Amino acid sequence: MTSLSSQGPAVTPLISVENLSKSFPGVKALDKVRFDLRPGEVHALMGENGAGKSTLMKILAGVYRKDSGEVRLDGEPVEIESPAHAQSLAIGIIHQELHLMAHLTAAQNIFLGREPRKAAGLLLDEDQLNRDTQALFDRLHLVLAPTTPVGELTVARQQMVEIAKALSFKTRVLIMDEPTAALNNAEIGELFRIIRQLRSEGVGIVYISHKMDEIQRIADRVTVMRDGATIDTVPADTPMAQVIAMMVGRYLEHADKHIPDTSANEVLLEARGLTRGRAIRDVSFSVRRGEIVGFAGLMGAGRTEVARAVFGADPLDAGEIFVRGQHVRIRSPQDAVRAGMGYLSEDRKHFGLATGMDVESNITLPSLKRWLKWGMFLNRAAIHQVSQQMVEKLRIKTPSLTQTARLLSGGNQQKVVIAKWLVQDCDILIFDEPTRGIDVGAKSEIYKLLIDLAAQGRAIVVISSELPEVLQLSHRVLVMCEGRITGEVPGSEATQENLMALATRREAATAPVTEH
Amino acid sequence: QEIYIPLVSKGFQHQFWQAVKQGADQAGKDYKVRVTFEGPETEQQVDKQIDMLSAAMAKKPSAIGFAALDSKAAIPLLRKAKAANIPVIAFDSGVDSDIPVTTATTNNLAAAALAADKLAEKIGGEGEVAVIAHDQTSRTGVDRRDGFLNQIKAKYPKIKVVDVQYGGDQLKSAEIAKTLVQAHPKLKGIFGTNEPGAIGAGKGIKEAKKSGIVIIGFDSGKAQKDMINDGTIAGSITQNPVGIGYKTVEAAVKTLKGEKLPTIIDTGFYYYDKSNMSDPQISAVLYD
Amino acid sequence: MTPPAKSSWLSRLASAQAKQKLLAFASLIALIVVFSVLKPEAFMTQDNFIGILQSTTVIGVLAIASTFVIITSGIDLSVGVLMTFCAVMAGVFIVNLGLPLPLGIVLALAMGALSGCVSGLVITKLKVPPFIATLGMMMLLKGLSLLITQTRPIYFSDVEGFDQIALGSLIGEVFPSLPIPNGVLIMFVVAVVCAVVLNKTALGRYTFALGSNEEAVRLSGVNVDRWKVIVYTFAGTICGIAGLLIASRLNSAQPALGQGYELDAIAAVVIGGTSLSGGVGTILGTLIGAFIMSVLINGLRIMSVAQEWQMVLTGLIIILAVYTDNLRRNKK
Amino acid sequence: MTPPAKSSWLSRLASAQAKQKLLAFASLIALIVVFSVLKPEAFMTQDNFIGILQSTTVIGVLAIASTFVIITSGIDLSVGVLMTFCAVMAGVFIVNLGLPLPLGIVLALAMGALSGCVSGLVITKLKVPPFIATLGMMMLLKGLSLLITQTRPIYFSDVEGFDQIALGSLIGEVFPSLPIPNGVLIMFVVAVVCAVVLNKTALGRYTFALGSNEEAVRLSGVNVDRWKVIVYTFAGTICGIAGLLIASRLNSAQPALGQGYELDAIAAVVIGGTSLSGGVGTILGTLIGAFIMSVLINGLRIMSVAQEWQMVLTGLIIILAVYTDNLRRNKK
Ligand SMILES: Nc1ncnc2c1ncn2[C@@H]1O[C@H](COP(=O)(O)OP(=O)(O)OP(=O)(O)O)[C@@H](O)[C@H]1O
Ligand SMILES: Nc1ncnc2c1ncn2[C@@H]1O[C@H](COP(=O)(O)OP(=O)(O)OP(=O)(O)O)[C@@H](O)[C@H]1O
Ligand SMILES: O[C@@H]1[C@@H](O)[C@H](O)OC[C@H]1O
Ligand SMILES: [Mg+2]
Ligand SMILES: [Mg+2]
Repeated sequence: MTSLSSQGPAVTPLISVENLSKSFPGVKALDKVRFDLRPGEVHALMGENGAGKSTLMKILAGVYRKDSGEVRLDGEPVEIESPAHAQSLAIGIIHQELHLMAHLTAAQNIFLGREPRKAAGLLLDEDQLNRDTQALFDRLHLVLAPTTPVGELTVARQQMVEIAKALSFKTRVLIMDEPTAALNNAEIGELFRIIRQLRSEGVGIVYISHKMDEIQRIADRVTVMRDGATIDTVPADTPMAQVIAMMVGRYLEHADKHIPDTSANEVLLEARGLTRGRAIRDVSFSVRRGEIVGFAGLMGAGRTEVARAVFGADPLDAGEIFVRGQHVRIRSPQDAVRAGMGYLSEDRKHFGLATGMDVESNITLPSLKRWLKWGMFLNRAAIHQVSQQMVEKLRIKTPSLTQTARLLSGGNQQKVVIAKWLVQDCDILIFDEPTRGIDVGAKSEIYKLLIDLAAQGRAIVVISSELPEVLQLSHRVLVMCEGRITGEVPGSEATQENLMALATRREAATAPVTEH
Repeated sequence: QEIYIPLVSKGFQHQFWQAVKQGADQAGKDYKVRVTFEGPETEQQVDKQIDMLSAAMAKKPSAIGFAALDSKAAIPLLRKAKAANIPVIAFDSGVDSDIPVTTATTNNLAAAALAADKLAEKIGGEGEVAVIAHDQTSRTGVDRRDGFLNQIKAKYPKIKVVDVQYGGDQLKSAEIAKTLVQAHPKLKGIFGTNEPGAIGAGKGIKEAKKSGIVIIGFDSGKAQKDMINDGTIAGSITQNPVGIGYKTVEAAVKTLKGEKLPTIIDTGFYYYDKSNMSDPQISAVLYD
Repeated sequence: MTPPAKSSWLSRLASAQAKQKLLAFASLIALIVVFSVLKPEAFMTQDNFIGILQSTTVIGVLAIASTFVIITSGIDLSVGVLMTFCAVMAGVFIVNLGLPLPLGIVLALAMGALSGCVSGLVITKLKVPPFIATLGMMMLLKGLSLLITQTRPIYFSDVEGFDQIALGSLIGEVFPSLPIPNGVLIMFVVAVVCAVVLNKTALGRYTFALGSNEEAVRLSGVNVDRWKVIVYTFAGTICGIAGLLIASRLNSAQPALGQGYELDAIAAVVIGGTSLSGGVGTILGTLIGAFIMSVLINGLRIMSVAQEWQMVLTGLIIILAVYTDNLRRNKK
Repeated sequence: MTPPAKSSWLSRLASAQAKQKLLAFASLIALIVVFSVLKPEAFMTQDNFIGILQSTTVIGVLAIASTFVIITSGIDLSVGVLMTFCAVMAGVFIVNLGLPLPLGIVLALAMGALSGCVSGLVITKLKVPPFIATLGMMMLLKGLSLLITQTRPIYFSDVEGFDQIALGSLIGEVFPSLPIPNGVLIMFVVAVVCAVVLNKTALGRYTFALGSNEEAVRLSGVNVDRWKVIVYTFAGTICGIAGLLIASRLNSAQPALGQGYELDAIAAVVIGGTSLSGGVGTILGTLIGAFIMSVLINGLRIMSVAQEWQMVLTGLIIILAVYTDNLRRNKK
């Protein structure tokens, strides 16, 4: 393969790193990494979960300090000391995890630390702040009131606020760590339009994503990392299969989609007439044993709300839930788990992981009762054993079973959350964005896992904003728009086009369709 | 119309104050007047006491009984009372003002001096002693501490006060007593300036299994009387709290009737020990 | 996707937050009505109302100081003792050293600022959690107050006009029928100034931001430590004002007073709708909370309820007040 | 990347957590050494050591109770007063109602459990934050204790053997040269049992989980409310044990005592390395924290340091202890 890093044109990189190393307790996150970013390029950074991408970027953004090695800005060595320092060097970053102040408005979040003032600088000029923000949103084609508290926004819209915030700075280096993980296609298109514009203005952009198609659409060069080290830097038109091989150290096979006939199977989960305010409006659906039902829709369509309501995490105004044909009253997640359900939340940091606890405690949390002696004492050996099995089965990258979950990389955290429901061994599994932030290798493992789980006779609901994912997994696809189910498509007939059409079928356009 | 006399005291949780209340209630019954009794939770809360006084005045009382936590802080309110023709009877601790018609109180300086004399007598006029006082700032705490210290200084040059510590509750006083005997192996006596201080001293000495330490206490209460009976505490000074309460209400009633009263009603204090506890005169001023 | 809502003055008034405040106010009114009905002749008098206002001043001002700290999701257990320390220092400057009154006042407030600043530094630089940092400060300042005064009160009797700070009545001079003491006036002025600071200045903005997500603030390039120190310094200064108020009211600095007041202040703040987990709070709410507490206690005293029962009822009402506040919030 | 480390007994001993505990222990030893050097003849005696052990019992047991609550990221301000309430109830059952001693003890502990349970229910069902719920409970229980006793102590003088609970010495009977009081023994037994509960049982696991991420625990199908109530109930029961210890030691139930003890208990817990933000903590650490506090106070008293200075120093040491604890943690 051709290596670009040594032969590129003789422009001075905006930013370059040489022999950069960084260790955390028990983990060598970066090992003599090299990387460079030129003005006016989009440089994709790729690698498996835990490869060290975010760590590298956090060093450039002043969040972490490097252990050794050199960072150069315009060819001059720099020591980036703090986020404020990075900002002053015109380095901006969109972090992988959301870092927003929930109680503050979108405008207040975006301009924190740079508020326009009035009255000789004594008072804040809130009107000016909102005008500036509105202008920014207009530029980004983002329909959002600047005065909305961000705590009231969905994850996707919060992500948009983060992006808007990074773009509100005059930056020369812009780092985007999985900016599209929560976005839908339209928004991704909008983001790419902005990226291209910035690129033409000479901004250098580091782009991290696990979505292969995006890399091909937007990147100029690709640097691949594995296990904390740089593997190589290649042009973006390098065949993806080859890039993936560099990432995971082997070639991946693509599983063919096979849709089993489940029409005669027992209905495991059925929801009838679920309603809550305007978020969920008369939603009915059913899932059979062995079936994978995909939920597609645009951001805010109400899929997460349906999942949470079915699982008892939020109350319903109306509607009934049947499990194995039996009417069940589900008033809390506890009821749901007792009825044999498991729910993987789309927001692992807040709802999925006990971040301060270790890996094995997380994995055995829902099923803890099974690991007790005399109904009271923890059976350590059994807990170790089952956790170890899961770590191996899902290839969770962790120094030990007693590593604190917070210290794992994002993707590995997600695997831990999946593991806990696998251990619980439920019949009905609801996965909300199960591969959010997960690398290609792990993604295909998770797909295989879901298919296996279905084949073993479980009923599976997959909510995903990535249409290819929905298409690849679902035996049947339900599409939601504005809290209603707007259509149902058999897996064999589903295409990006017909799903998108249903996903945008707003109430005004047609009468509610319920064709299932 | 009913005669109403609220007593705003310095506290209500100690047995001492409960005894004052008992005396006041008794007088209320005898003179057919309505009496209420309240005080802040700790003897530091000067401002809360003033709020209580102010609420008491809002109830348009016929007279007020007042035991001041601070001798000056309440004066503006007392002026108001005077302007509204509400007579004020001070009790336990006086006010630096001529507004109160009279003050029913113990002379704490003198009482503590008596404690010093008794302690000196029991240890033979020489050696190391210590004080467990109830707190640093309350009038009675300060007077008793200083009354004791002054008397020792003035009359007993061979007695050395090695430490003054402040107890607060019984448990803390007991811990202090234990460390006192650790730190001062030659310690011969302890003066506990109020009920928790005295009982705590007794407890601490008992737990430390030290013999030969003379404790002089203050106030009364069942535990203290028991300790005097079993010899843990040599003897104590008691005031006449029931008398203080009674005299306060009585003075109020008399004032309302237009009678003249002396500026101080000295309710007295007494030294008591195993030998005289059952004397009628003494047992009348002791309480459980 | 919802269109950007234009927030008019009217819709803002009807907003959930405003409604909540109105309802908290309603609880206060309810309490007043109950006591007025039960004991009109004593409760409903002008004197008693002024007494209630007066008795709210110190806790009210302390609660305002605490509001800032609590919105950052911190806590300040030292406020009561810090108030005393400032009163003591006022005594040292004005009485012992004989400095002119205005200078003494400024210096006393500066001591409050300094102590707050020390708390802030301990929290940010030594990374000691606020609960412990301010618990330590509480003990330290209490000891210092007793040491400095040699455990004796300092009297301001000879300082011309000192007691007028809290007890005089500028309003009464203009409207003789409305003898509202200056202390009350000062509390309201402090409240207005603090409300402006909280809602219209950078300090206020960062106060909310810190309580909402400190890491996000840091990643925004804001100097988190500095602003936190400023918040505690500001709160310390406000405690200094409380110190002057209580010193003036008692015409003396009482060195042993103050401990325990922090709990009343925190209770007032939380009853007023400020969340202990940070990010949410208003000064108006805090004032209402402080009044709920003082009306309750005054009313129970006026009704001659036994003190033991007063404690039991206060405990219950604190829980209930916060509970109904939750109810409202969840209904929004 | 590193392979999953097999955690051997040895590597576990050398683990960061263990090191931290060893170091906290080192601070304790350092304190002891300092006082031993400064005042050997008084400090270094067996009597004084037993005195220190004895003086740690009540706060130690309360701190153990608080540890559970704090690990859930809650707080319990009522522990001191709850202790008193249980002592009072023991008096009611044993002295006033004349029930047999063992039954009286069980009932008193049950009252502790009940009160803890009420706090837990207020927190979970009424959604009142722990700080306020337990502040309310503190006032309520204080009032109740005074009401029930009519503000008079209840004496156990006539109850055969009651004072032996804390003051007798089973150990001393076997080894006459080691007259360690039963109260100390009880504290250590409570500590061992609680350490087992915290580390080896479902209750302990959920205690940590609640403090780590309550919402994630709820979405794991765990009945969060129930476990939280259980934690507060358990802590309440432990406070009941402290109540029996103090009642036995004073041979009486003192209804007005107890407030303020909660702060000492919380300080001990935090000095011992438990985090106020939840999810982290050990019983051994808490015990060490409690001993640091009591050795400090004992030492200062032995040295006849004026109490004002004791306050100042205690404040400083609390801050320093938590600071050095942070240092260690960050160095790991
Ligand atoms: N603060 C930390 N403490 C300890 N270990 C950490 C910390 N941050 C990251 N790590 C570890 O460093 C390694 C690199 O993590 P990093 O977040 O950089 O991965 P990544 O490439 O961004 O992965 P992902 O695609 O999953 O986001 C991982 O093994 C992770 O567990
Ligand atoms: N523009 C918006 N502003 C605020 N809240 C919104 C907005 N859009 C949607 N929501 C909220 O989100 C709810 C539905 O979001 P939900 O998370 O269930 O959608 P989803 O289909 O799962 O999409 P996502 O991909 O964002 O998870 C809506 O009912 C509404 O309460
Ligand atoms: O005067 C009172 C005293 O006699 C009692 O012992 O304790 C409280 C004191 O204020
Ligand atoms: Mg990452
Ligand atoms: Mg969703």
